[in-house]
Amino acid sequence: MAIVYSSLVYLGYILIFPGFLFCFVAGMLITGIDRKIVAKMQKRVGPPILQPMYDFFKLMGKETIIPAAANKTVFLAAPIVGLAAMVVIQLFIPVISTPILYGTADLIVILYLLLIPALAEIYGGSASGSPYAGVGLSREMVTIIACELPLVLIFLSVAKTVGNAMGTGLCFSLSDIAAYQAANGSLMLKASMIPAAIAMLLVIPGETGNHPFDAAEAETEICEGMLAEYSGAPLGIYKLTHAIKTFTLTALFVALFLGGIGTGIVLLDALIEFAICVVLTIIFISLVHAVTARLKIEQLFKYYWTAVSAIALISLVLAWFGM
Amino acid sequence: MDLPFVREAVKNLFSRSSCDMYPLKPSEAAEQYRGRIEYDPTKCINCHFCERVCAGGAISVVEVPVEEGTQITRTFDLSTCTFCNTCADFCNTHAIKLTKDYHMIGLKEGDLLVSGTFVKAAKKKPAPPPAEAKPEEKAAPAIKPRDDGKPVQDPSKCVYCGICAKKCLGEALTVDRKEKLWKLDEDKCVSCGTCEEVCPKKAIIM
Amino acid sequence: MILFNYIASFFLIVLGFYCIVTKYNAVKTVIGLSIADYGVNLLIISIGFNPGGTAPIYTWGELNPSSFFVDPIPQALTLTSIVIGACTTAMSLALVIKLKESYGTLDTREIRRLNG
Amino acid sequence: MTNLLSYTHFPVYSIMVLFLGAFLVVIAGKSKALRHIFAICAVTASLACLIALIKPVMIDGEVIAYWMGAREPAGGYAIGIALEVDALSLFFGLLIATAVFVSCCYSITYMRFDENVSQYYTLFLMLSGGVIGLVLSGDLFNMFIMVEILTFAAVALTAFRNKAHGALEAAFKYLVVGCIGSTCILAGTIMLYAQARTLNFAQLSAFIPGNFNTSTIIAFALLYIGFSTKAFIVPFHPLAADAHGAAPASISVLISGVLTKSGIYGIIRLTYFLFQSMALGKMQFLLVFIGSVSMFVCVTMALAQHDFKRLLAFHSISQIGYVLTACGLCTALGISAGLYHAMNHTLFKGLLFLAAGAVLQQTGTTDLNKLGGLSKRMPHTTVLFLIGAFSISGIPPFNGFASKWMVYQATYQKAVESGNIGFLFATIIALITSVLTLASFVKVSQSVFFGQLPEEYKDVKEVPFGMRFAMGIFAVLCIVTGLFRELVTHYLTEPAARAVFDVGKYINSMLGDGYASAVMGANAPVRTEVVFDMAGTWQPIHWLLLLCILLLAITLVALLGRYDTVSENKAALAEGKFDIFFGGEESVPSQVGGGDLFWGFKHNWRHYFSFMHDLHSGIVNDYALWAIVALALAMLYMLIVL
Amino acid sequence: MFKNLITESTAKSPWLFHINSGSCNGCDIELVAVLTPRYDAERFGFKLAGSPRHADIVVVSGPLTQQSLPRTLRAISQVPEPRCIVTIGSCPQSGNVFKGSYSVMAPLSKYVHVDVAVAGCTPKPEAIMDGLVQATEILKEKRKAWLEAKKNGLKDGPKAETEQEVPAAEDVPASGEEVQQ
Repeated sequence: MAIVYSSLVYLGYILIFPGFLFCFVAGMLITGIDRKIVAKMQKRVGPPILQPMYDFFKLMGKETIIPAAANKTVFLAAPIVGLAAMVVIQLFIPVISTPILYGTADLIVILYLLLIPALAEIYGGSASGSPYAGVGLSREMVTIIACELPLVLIFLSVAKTVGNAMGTGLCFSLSDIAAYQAANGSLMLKASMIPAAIAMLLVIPGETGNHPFDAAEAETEICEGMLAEYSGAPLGIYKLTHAIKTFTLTALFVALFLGGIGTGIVLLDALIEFAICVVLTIIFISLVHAVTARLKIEQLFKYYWTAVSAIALISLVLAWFGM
Repeated sequence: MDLPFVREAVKNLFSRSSCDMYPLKPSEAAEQYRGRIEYDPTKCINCHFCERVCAGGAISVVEVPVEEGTQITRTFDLSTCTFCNTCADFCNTHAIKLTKDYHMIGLKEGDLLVSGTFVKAAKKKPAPPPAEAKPEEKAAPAIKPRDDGKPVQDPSKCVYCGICAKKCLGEALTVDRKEKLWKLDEDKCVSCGTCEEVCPKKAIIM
Repeated sequence: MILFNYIASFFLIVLGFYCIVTKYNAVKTVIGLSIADYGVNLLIISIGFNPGGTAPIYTWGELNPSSFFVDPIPQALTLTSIVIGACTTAMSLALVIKLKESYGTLDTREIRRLNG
Repeated sequence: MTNLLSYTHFPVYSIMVLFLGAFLVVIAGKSKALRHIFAICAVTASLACLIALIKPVMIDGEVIAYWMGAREPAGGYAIGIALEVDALSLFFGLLIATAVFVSCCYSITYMRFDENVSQYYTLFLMLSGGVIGLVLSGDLFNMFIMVEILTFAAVALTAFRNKAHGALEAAFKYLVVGCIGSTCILAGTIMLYAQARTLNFAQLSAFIPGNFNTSTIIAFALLYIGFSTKAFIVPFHPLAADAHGAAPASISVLISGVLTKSGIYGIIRLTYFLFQSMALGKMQFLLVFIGSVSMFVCVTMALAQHDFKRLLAFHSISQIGYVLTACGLCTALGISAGLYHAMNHTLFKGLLFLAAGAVLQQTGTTDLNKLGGLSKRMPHTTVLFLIGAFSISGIPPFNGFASKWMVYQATYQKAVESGNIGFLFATIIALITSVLTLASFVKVSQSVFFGQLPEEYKDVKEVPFGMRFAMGIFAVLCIVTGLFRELVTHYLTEPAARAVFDVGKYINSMLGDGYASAVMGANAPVRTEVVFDMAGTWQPIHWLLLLCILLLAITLVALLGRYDTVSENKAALAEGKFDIFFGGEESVPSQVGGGDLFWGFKHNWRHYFSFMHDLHSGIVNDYALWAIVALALAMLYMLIVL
Repeated sequence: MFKNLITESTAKSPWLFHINSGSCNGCDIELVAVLTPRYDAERFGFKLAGSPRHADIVVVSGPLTQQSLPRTLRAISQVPEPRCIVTIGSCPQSGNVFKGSYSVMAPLSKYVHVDVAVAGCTPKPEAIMDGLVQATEILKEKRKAWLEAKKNGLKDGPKAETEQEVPAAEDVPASGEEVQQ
């Protein structure tokens, strides 16, 4: 009996709470708020908050055209794998300070899991065989490389700081980080962590491919880049993955740097976390979206590998010398 | 990466949007906006000028002989019209007017056609104009306008400058300054009234 | 006397490497290789030398504690090393012939289709 | 010696079977079937012998010492030539035997178009016999002989298709620098013999740590350079790139999967056993530095390549960089991670080279700019290639990730323990290299398998089943070793790591108990316990379970939109409904691939790329110069350090 | 359960794909003006899509010159099924002042069934917005018609109007070869 119960709870975790349903709603709301705020900043009225939901369900009803030159199986399977991996990442991230799936993955696994949704889009685009997709995926790959260095430095510095405090000198597992923060205050307050937090906030728009860094999906230049040949349900799933990614990355930031403010009750924590994520998106994604122009791909790369990496490196060096 | 518009963006965030909510609050077009064509068939004298001047060829006329004259239906095809207002300028009887209504959405075939029909009374063959009205007949006390609306010249005022001939679109007038000759060709004349208007000496009466 | 052997073998090895590096003709590279190989062979032989020892050939009867031989193992190693040197030279000369056939030249500066 | 079937004889059987097979293949002469049977039987027999050895050596931890010709050591002095099989050499032996077995199955169908294939099989079996001999031998000069065998066989096999583009040139360069390496090994062996008057590994490792003097240190430098030529580490990596570019695919599997491992094995034996000097910080720094440099240089070179197999060659050297960095850490976790990555490397690199061979055979070219869209004509090869590509770039469920994850842990833990920031840079370089590997394999999959199919490859057919079966074996192994990380580490890599840290047992089992403590006295190698706790947690099985459940859920969501509204009614084809959107134009075939990908990255690093391009000039003399300069530097470094 | 939700949201998130077949850019500026803060079509979910595969409403402007006609038709055919075609300005409906020129193949309705025609030589942004809102209604009708047809058996729903009523467009010049005058 216990097995059945625990597997039901396990299934509940996956499909309902921090899993698919919660991500769907949270992701859609955050993207809706993001679009509304960007519109407001341009003195426009902007779409209703539930606009991403309408977009998603409209796309569900549309016809899915598969180009003759496309490789059908990869073309249709890629979005599903991308979305599944995205939700899996969301499961591994502790809700502020209570880890949901204990002991399955750690920081490095998260770093590599973040690649899968981007890879799903890349292989979807390349399977469609369109030259726009080719250019799009080349830019997407360069964006991934660009965002990798700062993320690596941030994760290493977080691991080192928590490791120092925990005595083992190194701690990658997310649940220990969450436990540490629950015990003695969120990491954001430590001196060595502030540059890492700033770097992480600068990386989020790049990682999710939002406006100033969306050379990969530039609808004006290369007709939506990798998604040029997608229509109907697969396109809807890609848009959903993009929405959930915004939520997941901000949730990751909250889990890594603001762990201390958890109250212990999981549902309440989830609301607090969602609120913080909305605030972070407004400041670091919408404001940046409304204010900047799209960067060329090599400017994006140079920006990430020099400016943001330098900030992250400061925190790594500080963490290294035991601050 | 300097972010020049941050202050402005944040200010906008908390100020009212500059959108004037079109479908909820109707918005009027500007004063002399050239929108949907309004055609008043009663005023129309079927002078065909509007067709000739229309750049886009948007105006088409169907003339059906009916017992008391010809039934003329003139249709303005808004989907070809460039709304340049030339036809309204040329229409002397001001039958065509471009209104301020900009709402011109065509869903079915006929939505964008504005048409009007009127019956033009058949022309009774008037007695031939007194042919003897020679140029040298001077002392006619008051030149009375002819009944069929064609122009009549008042030799006393006329200086034979030839402007009326130049302006006449139908080339119905021939004027010779030396022999002081002013001749009207009845069937070419459509009695549009341009010569009367343009004559500097007001020597033409209709 | 032994010291001279070591200096000679060192000198041979360095000469071989010098020839490989500086000469741009494929055949000369092969010659350089074999010179370096001969240097090492000389080194192996001169290591096994015990002053005053005789050649390590004996019949079962003569073997008595007082007989004093030169160390036999390096000699065996030298044999194999010479055989290997010969094979290397044979193989590389075969390759050089084929290279001349297909590239038309022996100048190693021309033989560089695979680069970058 | 009475019972010929007891497992103590298996090491010799596994080597001799292969050489016997090489001989029989020549006798088989004309008949193809006989030749294939001999080859397959020899390879399977050798693999079987090694698998049979797992029980005694790996699980029970016994070290088999096998004296050729039953010449037991007399009076503590080794006379005969010995084969020594401990967990480390068996680990490498198993690895090599599997790679050889799969490559042999592959080459049966792969070489069906070539003529004089019997010479191919002789060389093939000689090469595999040589490598297994090298790994199992306990005698230094015996190792040198085996190194010579496999160098000759590899050079001959590289030039096997001498009309291929650059095959002869690659073989010549490989031979020249290979012989420089062999000469160094020979000189090193002899200088050790001059000091210790013995060639036996155990006796040497008992003798040398006691008395370091200039000649043993120079011998160490010579042997180190000799083995790194065989492992194609940084100063010698253009050899591998040229050799793979021209060699047939089944031979590239051997060169990249097997020869590099033999080089790594040599270096591990040299540094951990013969000279036991890895405890010194400076020595660890040398190996980790060389490893990181080769990691980064080769991955950036791979990004700039236009040829499929040359790109794979550069990747195999960058993965060897990973292995060397991990093994150079001298921590239990490091060695275990390094060996695990070496095994994974053989598996996924073999798979990728076989896929490249399949593409080469069907389309006749491996130029990334000309190929495209092959996934529609060769679906199985594409799936197998993708498994290989995902595992090399370290995508979670596959085996590349499991070992890279351990490598990062090892390097970062070492950095924390030793407080030396150098190892931290190794971790950062390792992580960045992993992303660049992913980038170059996205480039390959876009320019070869996806994108648009050019005209001339319209009627390309799928590869015959034999080749796909071989690739399938590698693919299955890639997935299995990725998923069951604990099993692999428990049964394979940890015993090997224990063997590396237990030199005393290695010596005693060869020359009788108590020998090591008797001879070395003070600095007898103490047996360090192999226990390491992971700083992070990673259970692939849970992860996979999660992914599958979510895949089901999301397919339900997708069906909500009824994917069946997929309208593929080809009738509307005339209108261009199913053509690619070209801004309205007729869809002209235009493949985006090969050179014009990742402009952003290459533009920012253009000075670096042009410098590296000129550095690899392709002239034999330059490569030889690098080899000799590396030798001189190594000698200088060793003299200062040791 | 989702069926009417999908039908509702079809009208609520129409994505536009703009094709300029030789227009004087007057209508193009007006179309973009619709998206500016003053008129803000995004309130109704309008968004310019980059590729025809993403579009619901195809907005055509310009008199369909001879070079751009085949390309426009191909782009329109690449739009997935419940789609609407809206023409802006009088050029696509009749060729405006350029009628009769050798290179103008004007009324788009000769080749494709036009759902909404917004008249005006540069129609006012409000007019365009009305037209587009009208188009979203038609989208919903098309989706409903498509569901009915699907319910009573037609495999792929009703043959889209575009194929039914279009007279055999025999004088569509195959792309590339010149139109004999």
